Amino acid sequence: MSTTFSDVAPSSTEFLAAVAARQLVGKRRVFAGVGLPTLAVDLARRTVNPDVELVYESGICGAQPEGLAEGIADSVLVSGAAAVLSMPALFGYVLQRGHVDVGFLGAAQIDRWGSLNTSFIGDWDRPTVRLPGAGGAAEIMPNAGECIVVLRRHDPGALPAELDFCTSPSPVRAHQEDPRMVPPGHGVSTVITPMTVLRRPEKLGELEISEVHPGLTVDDVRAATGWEIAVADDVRETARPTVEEVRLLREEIDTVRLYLR
Amino acid sequence: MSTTFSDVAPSSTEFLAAVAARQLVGKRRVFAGVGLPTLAVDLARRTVNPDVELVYESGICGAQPEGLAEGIADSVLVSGAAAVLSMPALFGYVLQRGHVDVGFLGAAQIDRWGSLNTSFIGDWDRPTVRLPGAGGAAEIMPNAGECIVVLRRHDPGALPAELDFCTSPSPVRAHQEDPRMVPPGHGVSTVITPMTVLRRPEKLGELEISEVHPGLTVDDVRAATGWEIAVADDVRETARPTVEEVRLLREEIDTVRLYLR
Amino acid sequence: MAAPDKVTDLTSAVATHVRDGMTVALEGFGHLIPFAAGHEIIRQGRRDLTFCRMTPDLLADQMIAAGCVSKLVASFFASGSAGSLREVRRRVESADPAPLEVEEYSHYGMVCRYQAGAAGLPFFPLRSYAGSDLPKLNPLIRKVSDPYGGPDIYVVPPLRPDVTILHAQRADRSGNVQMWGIVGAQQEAAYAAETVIVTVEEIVEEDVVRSDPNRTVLPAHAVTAVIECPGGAHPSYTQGHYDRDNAFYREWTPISRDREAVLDWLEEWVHRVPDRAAYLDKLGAERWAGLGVAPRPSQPVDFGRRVAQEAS
Amino acid sequence: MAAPDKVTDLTSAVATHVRDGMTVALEGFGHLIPFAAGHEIIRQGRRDLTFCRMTPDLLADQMIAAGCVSKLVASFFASGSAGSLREVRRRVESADPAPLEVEEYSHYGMVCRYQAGAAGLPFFPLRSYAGSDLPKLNPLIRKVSDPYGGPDIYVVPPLRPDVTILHAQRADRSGNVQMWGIVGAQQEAAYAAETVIVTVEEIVEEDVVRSDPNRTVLPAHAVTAVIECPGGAHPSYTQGHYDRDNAFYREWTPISRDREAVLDWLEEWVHRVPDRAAYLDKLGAERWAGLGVAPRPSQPVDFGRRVAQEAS
Repeated sequence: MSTTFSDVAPSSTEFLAAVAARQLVGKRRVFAGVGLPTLAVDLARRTVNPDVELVYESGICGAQPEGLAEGIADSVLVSGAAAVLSMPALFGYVLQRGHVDVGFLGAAQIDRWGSLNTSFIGDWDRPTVRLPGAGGAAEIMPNAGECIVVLRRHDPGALPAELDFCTSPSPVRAHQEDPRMVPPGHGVSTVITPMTVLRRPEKLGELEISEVHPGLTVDDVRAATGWEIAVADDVRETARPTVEEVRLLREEIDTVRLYLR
Repeated sequence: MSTTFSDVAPSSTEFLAAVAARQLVGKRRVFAGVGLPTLAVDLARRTVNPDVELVYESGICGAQPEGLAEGIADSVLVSGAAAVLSMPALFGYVLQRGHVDVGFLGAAQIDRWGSLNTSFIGDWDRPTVRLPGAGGAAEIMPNAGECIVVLRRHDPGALPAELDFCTSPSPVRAHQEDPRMVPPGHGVSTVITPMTVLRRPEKLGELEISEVHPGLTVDDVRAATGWEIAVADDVRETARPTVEEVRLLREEIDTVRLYLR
Repeated sequence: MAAPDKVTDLTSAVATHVRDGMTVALEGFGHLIPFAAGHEIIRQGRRDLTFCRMTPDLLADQMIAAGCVSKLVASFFASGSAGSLREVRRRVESADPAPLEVEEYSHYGMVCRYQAGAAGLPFFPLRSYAGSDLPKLNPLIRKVSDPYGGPDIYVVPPLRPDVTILHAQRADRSGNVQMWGIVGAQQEAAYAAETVIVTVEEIVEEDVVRSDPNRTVLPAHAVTAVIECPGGAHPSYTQGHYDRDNAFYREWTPISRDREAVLDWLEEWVHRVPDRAAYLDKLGAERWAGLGVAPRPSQPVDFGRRVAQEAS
Repeated sequence: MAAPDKVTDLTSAVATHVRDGMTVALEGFGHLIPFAAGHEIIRQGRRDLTFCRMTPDLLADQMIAAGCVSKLVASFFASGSAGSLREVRRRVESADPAPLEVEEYSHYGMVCRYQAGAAGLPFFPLRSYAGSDLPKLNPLIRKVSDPYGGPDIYVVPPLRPDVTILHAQRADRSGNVQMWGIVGAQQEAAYAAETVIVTVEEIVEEDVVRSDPNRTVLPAHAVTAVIECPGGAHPSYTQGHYDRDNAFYREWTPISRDREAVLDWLEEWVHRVPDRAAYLDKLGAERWAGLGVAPRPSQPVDFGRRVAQEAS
């Protein structure tokens, strides 16, 4: 069939999910939270990677949900799963032992090294915003093979020169604390925002602009980023989702529009 | 009914098991190996302590065996048990957390402080006898509320002035290594041999002769012990097993004479 | 062998074992959240609790709003579809109506704290936190050196609640507790505690439990009190019994935004309700029926029974 | 989603994954001891293995006598009713016919080594060994200081076998392994290893496994190869399938006393027997029938199936 592209907005969940799904080519095991990552993994299974396996921090491995999961602890993920492990086993034996290839993370702030803030905006003692905190992200970042971050905003507040707080550190920050404590994982490899796809090729390197979404320029992205962001040698335009990808998301994956608004 | 006493020899399994069973008055949870301790606990349940619970290092709690168990991992202990835990949970959460009141241990050698050798007779590098080693005894000794040791021999070889090797240390030895590392458990409280019942009232004290089996004297016990053993103020003659206790052991508990030879 | 009967009612269990100023853990990772027990604590007006819960969600918002909690020990301060916890945020962001002390870890950090507590260890190591600001925020997250020559590693201290409260599918009268579906870190949270209270959907005969000893997550020796409390996890769920009340979670978001609305809700759904049975009545048969699940039984496994063998 | 098929035969699995000089763990605490796999290692003449097993018993005696093992990592050197292991003793006590290196721990020490290996930790702490001679005997048992001001605590290093081999009741073709009865430290021993081989009584359909996900001890991602090998644990047992062959254990004691008798036994029961099926034939239907157990099924539990809910 000839591929026809959809015109959904680059800021739409459909667009972000489709771009995220394409990052999963060749990956075996993904550690994902609820929401967009779930859509991306489900879409990847139906398109680029039928064998990709999802592991949830609730302990569920090899889920075969009969319905769309609302949350990582949804009973539909348990019924018919291949395994439900205790959290000591999931975090210790599966994640920390290195069985997870890709971790999907969100964040309120990300810096040039791919360190994440999910804890506080403003002062730690009396924050202007108390964010949800570390959750499992502080474990996923060092122990997953690589992490993909999806941001709903792209502005200097979300991509600042300095984080208000570092919840889940890049290997760069681990290296600064102690070169011998650099974790096994690469840290953030890819950041998907409403404007661009950033990549971090070097484990101890910086993020760089790799793809720019249709209708935007490298300068637009630069202007919206809180630091002098690097630019890859060969910046491409981000491939739009196909009509089929959008159809799958809307008509087969999230039929009740739980995450697609 | 009027209690009549049996004339089984003090060296017999029946005698030792009956004496051991009486030590379990008021104890809740016993960590026991196979053989004589199993007989003792089973007898205690039918006489002095119907509620005593047995925990096996194989992970079994609340066993209700339909037959006599041959080994701590016997399938009859599993079928109908209240719980089967993993060994990390059994050793970590049950034993090390302090849920075991009494541990039953055997040994090739015991010293005046109640330290045990189950590893080597002779030189460590080229032993004259390679014994079974630590097993779970090195965990039971520090973590059980107290330990009861049953010895099949009583001579200066089994009760020497110096152990050839200390596998499972008394709190006294832990205290010698570091006073702050003294474990929560009392260590050995009672030693039952073919000649005597020794007790160790003080956590950091020595064993002393508390009961002497019928037909023997304190001097007999002293002569058979490898150090100048202390004597309690009020040494009693060990009460013989009752005819009923012996009947229970032979006709209800070990009907196939697995441990009673 | 007659094991002691540990069955009691929730009012007595909370009155007997949960006292002001205690450290209390209510666990359940999105599943088997002990809401009924939490509401009983609110009803009995406990104060100054150090509340331990990996994922403080609606239950934390409610207990904090009710004034039971002076300190929170946790690793994620939000509630999936219900969004952020406004009561928690009001207190942390603007001490409104009062400040709330927070001791913060990551999920695995909390799991490791429970593991250390359960195993009687002075600390538990984990490969997180290198380069993170969390150890600066929480000085209880420390480092030890590796005696085998590797790099330093972070450790967390044991968490030893005075009381841990859990919900499960079933238990026998002596307190052998069985749960399935997501079991989280409940075994560790229970063994870490001095006292363990478990509400269950049903008290079953001993042979039900003993037909499947591997299903027992907490043996009787680890359990202090057992309460039959059907629906005790609502609005969260109990695998195989009833589903999560997702609508309820969504309804909480607007309530949580307004402290008065939260207090009104507590008055209506907790203080004016004597127990969980009354709460379910008030919820209504129709709504409850809407949370029902169709049967999906596990296939039995065989534990076998000894056939007399020659002891040759 | 089509998971890869990991079913193979024991000969290929051992030939592919077990090589001379490797560190190999065969675990199973009195239950589910992978005898068939051990015999296949003997048949293929592996040498210089570091053999890890908490309780080296008949299987260790046999593999050591066969010359497969140069080093033993263990915590208890005897076999319940079979008494002491004479082959092990000959080598340790008089280097007859060759010395055997032994690295010795306590049971929990071995469990903690597997836990550290499984969790990718540099060490694991335990409250044993204070005052013991074991740390003098084994310098890998070390101490760390408590950063919270408590006393020092002993630690053991991770055990990371090249290959861990287990036996279980059942698995599906993709390698989700389920076991019940005594599970020992098998989950840890498997996650600690690079490669995991599991022999099972039966390969079952995926939906059998998925009807009870809490029963899965090893998810497919932790398993390299699965082999259907009925009777693979004899003379030890498989809960619900067949009982321990106690007579066989007793018969071993006199054999073990005489090295020639051991070698003759290996020739007859291992080298001249192509596989486990042939071994069971040789054992005879009558003896095998004598190990049978009567059914004692677990009572099923309900995992529930979602009934469509309004996503209001």
